[in-house]
Amino acid sequence: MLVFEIVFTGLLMGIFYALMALGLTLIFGILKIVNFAHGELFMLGAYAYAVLVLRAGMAAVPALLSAVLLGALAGVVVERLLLRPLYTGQVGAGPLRDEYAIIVTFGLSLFLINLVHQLMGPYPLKGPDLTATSRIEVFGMFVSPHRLLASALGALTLGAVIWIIRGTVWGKRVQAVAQNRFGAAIVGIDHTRVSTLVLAMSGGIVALSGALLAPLFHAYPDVGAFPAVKSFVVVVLGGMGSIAGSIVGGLLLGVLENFGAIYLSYEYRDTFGFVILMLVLLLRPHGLFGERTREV
Amino acid sequence: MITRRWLMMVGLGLWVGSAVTVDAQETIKIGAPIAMSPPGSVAQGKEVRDGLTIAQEMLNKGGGVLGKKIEILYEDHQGIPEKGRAAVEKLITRDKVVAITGEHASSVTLADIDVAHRYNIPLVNTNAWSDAVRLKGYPQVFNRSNYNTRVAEAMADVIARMKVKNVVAFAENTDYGTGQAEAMKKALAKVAPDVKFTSRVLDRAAKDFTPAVLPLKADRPDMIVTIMIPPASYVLMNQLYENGIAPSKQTWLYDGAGVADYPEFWDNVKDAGVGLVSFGLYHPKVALTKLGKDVREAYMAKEKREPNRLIFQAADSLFLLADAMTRARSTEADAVIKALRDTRFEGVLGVITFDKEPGIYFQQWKNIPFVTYQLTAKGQQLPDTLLVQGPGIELAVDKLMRPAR
Amino acid sequence: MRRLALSPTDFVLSFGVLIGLGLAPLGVRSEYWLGILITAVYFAMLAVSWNLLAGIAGLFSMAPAAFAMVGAYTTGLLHHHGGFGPLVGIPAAVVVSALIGFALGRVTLRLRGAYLALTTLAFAEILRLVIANSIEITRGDLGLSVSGILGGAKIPTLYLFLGVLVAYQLVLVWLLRTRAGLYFRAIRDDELGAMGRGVDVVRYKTLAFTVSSAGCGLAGALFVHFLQLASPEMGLILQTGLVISMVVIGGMGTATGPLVGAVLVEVTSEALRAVGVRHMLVFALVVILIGRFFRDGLVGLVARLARGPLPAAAPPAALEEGAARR
Amino acid sequence: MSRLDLLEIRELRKSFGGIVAVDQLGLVVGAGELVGLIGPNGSGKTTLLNVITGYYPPEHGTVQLHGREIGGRSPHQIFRAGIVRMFQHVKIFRRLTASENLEVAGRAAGLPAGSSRQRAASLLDRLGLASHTHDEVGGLSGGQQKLVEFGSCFMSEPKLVVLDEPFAAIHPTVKQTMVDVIVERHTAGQAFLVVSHDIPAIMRLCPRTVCMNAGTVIADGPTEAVMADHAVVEAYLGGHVAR
Repeated sequence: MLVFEIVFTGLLMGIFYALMALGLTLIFGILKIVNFAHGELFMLGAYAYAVLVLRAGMAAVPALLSAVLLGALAGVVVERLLLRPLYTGQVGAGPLRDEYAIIVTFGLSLFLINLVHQLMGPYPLKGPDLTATSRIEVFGMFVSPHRLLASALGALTLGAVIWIIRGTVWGKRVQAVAQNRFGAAIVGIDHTRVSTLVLAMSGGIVALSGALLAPLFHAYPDVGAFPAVKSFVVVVLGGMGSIAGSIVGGLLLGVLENFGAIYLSYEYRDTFGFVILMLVLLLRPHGLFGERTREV
Repeated sequence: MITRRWLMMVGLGLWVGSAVTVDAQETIKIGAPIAMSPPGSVAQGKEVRDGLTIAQEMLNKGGGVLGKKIEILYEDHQGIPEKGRAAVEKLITRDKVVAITGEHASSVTLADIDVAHRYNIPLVNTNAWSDAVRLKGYPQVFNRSNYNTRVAEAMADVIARMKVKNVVAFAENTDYGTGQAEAMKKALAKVAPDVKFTSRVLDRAAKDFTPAVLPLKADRPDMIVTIMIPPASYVLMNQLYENGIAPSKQTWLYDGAGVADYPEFWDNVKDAGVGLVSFGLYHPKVALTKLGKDVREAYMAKEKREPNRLIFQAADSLFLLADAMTRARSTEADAVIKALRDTRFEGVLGVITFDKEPGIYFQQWKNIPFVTYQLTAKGQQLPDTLLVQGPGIELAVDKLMRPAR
Repeated sequence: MRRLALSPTDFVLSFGVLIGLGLAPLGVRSEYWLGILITAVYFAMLAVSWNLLAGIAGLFSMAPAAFAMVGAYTTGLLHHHGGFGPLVGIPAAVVVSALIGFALGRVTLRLRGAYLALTTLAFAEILRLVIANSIEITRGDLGLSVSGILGGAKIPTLYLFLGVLVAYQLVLVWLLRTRAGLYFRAIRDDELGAMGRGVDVVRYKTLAFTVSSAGCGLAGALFVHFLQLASPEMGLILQTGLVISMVVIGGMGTATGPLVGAVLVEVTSEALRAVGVRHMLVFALVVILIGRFFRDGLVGLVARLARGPLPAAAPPAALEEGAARR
Repeated sequence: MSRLDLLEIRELRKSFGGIVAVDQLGLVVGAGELVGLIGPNGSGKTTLLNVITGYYPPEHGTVQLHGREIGGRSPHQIFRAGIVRMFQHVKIFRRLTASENLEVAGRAAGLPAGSSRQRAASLLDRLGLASHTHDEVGGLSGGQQKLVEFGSCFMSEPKLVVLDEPFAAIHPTVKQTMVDVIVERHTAGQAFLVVSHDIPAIMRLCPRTVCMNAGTVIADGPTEAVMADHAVVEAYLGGHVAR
């Protein structure tokens, strides 16, 4: 019974880990960089939803959609202003490129946190639940209907994104670029448009996660730190750039954390993820699902 | 090229443009290190600030103190000891404040008073409950604040009278939280040794306490005590409710942090708050002094709502300093400290004096009044809550109502 | 064109900055601003250490603040549980953080770029969370109070800090002028290539990690005796962000940049606070602009302006094209 | 003169997951020899070089230098043992000056700072890069960068220089400079192993050629003979058909 609930609640959270990691892994797939400002797009989503509903009196669903749009827009802007040099060769190759990517995305993360802090103040804004009642009973146990609904929406989005990647022309292009940039370029795939699309998707889904979790984690300037770190863990766990990996990794982490917190140590629960991350990086640097690439 | 040169201008301009500072005229400067941003309790910070402002306006309207207007300088410590230490250092060395007040977070206060002690600046503690603050025995520090032992004993008394057997306490990872959990353990051992009391420390920065509350589903306690400050306490209460643990038919929810009267309480907890039993330091049904009435009036006029205990504590803190300075006819540290020591001042809730015996009562308002009440309906405001104990009101646990399920 | 980074001019300039700091107390009387300067020197030590690792050896670590925290807690715990003073605590802090740095350097050998950044970030967070949650030993978030030094007198403290920084900088300059300096930069630019040219990459990466961590530990231990309070806050990623900003703004990979960056950022943040602007907001923006356009930071920028016509400058060709294309 | 063996490879095998890149490979390079190594794409040439220079450990078989086993040693140890390599895709230190690029190899080979600086200067001069001695190589043209890497091969008096596609996509004059230096060094007794698709260049340069296909040596001998070899032609045609 208890075990079932642990797994269940673990999965509810895991879906979001998967969603956020997916956004990160898509970017890594085509640009081979880690977006250290990922969590801040989550933060923007959370604020967009909370502010639009609480301050502008907008209904929940349009507010969610606007959050997604904002996230997507932010993603596009980031791509235009900061990430484009990565594939127009303006920042050189190898180490120079890595360094550039880390500096600008990490700088962006610091910037967004402090910008929002300056504009909105530090006050945690609790996004309103999607549901009026704050708990319901399913198979003899109480759960927050908002959590259920949010996770359901998360799962749907997860499916939608996978469909886009696997099923549509644009998805095929994304995969092509991810597998072989030059090959893709030769067959006439426009890297710029693919990157823009991916950044938009990534921003959109992470912002949606932020919006859906706003009632649980609230919206405040550095709320993004926690989901960012979790998605780092998941992405590394699942293998950078691997979609299947990020989903399995996400669900896995959600459940593992729950078990760890309850049976190992509640106090140290947040370290489990990091320990896993370090172990995976050290023992299998390319993750559980990632494939290694030839270096020389 | 143009762009780059332009960007350089901006880049360098940023520094030039920012070397501005302002200067004020002759006032009595008092420093208030409070939390204006997370992880500190911003809610508390704001209440304290409002309370200080009310008192400041009242004092200045009456011609100020020693003929000078009172100026309060606020510094944000984010509820972080390190930042608090820096803030007080700054207030004393840069702004040359003559006194410090407004403290509302024990961990930070413990760092703050070290600095006040080092520079010998009087400090009136507004709301830092940890006994450790008193145990340091600094002559500069005076406590208008409530203290953990007081709460612990009061709550232990209630728990004993409610005849619950199995109590689980969730305490935040601060001096306040861990300290009160300890004190409660001691107090219970005295008045109700047969009660099984277990406490668990929670990280106030955490947002999802589900893993901490899930195990309670396996064996349900008779009562859950929360020793946490918002926003963490709100999150915990919600998740206790969502998971059907408390408040419930089997399990009481008893708040030891006195958060039920915060203005944003209901926006954050909704159904989870119905049935909550709360320790408090003020209830509108409790008689106010003349000063108290004035403060209440001023606050109501401004905020259009009942003041809560933090407003009163903060106001008192400033009045105490003003009173001491007036009696000392100076703002010079030693004189003010001496004056504070023999304080006999009618504050908002009664006459305040500071105990001299070393230990947890050192320079503490020992008999600070407290109340116990229950929230019986969603969105219920303080005046309508069910008061079961207070100054002159004998504790009546049988009045408390149990949630339906 | 001649490069400024780590050229003799660069080294001389760096000591010029230190001398400038040494003269500051002549102008600055306010206790408060002296405190700011002391803090600036603390950050300068971290910046210099991180620059050795990331700017020169190309190992983009996210753990400098964490190592400062390790140093702070080493001396803090020795004082709290053993009653030892700074004279025991600070050297111990250097040793402990050096050892941990050595270990981290060893285990992360195979990692580069984003992977290394993520691992060190994870490592830093583990350290912080463990310290913050081991309440019985470390008092967690509450922090440990630590004995003061020099009776809390500001000017002597400032000179003590400066003395340590100067000594540290001398050691680094010496190190960088040996072949180690050459190898570090070779590893930064192309690790596999460096191996192929006979560089014992394992050895020099570990060396960079160890020295840098020891430096951070030293800084943290010194600073905590000034603060008289050790708290997990010292290890926050945001603190690391501040250090990174300082180095990037000053000029990554140069000897002068980190010092200039640290002082400029720390002093300016106070000025900005006075006009009610969040300092990190401005710095983050500057970091992005510099990362995007100038790359070699203010020092490089000034050097370039001094050198006159821009097109002649900008070391890496790719960068120059990039900027010119706009 | 006695033809003592410098590099001797026996029964070498290296595979990635399921794919066998090099198998049952045997190869001997004598001191002072100038050997060409050809073979269609994917025939395992670069993998072989990666094993020789220590980037991959051999799975099976031996790699000996002067009779001392070097298989599985790390690249820097193998460099010090006397094998230096020029990579297919230029590997240089972009933010180091041309001189510093060469000095890295010099210092690693144990030269003191002064003499390695002099040596670098004279090499750069020989390669026509004197004017760029103190420029960061990241700013140099592709050809110049290739020359810098090429030059850094001769900082340490190596026993064997391994060149992977040195002539790919470079200006004829740059190529000529390299060819000249190779010839000079060879006549001075320096051994080379040159991997190239540039068959004419190999024919002009190398007295002896080895041809690989499907991970093993299919022909080894005087260059003309190898070029005429039926199997070799087959391999190349086959190779082309395959893609």
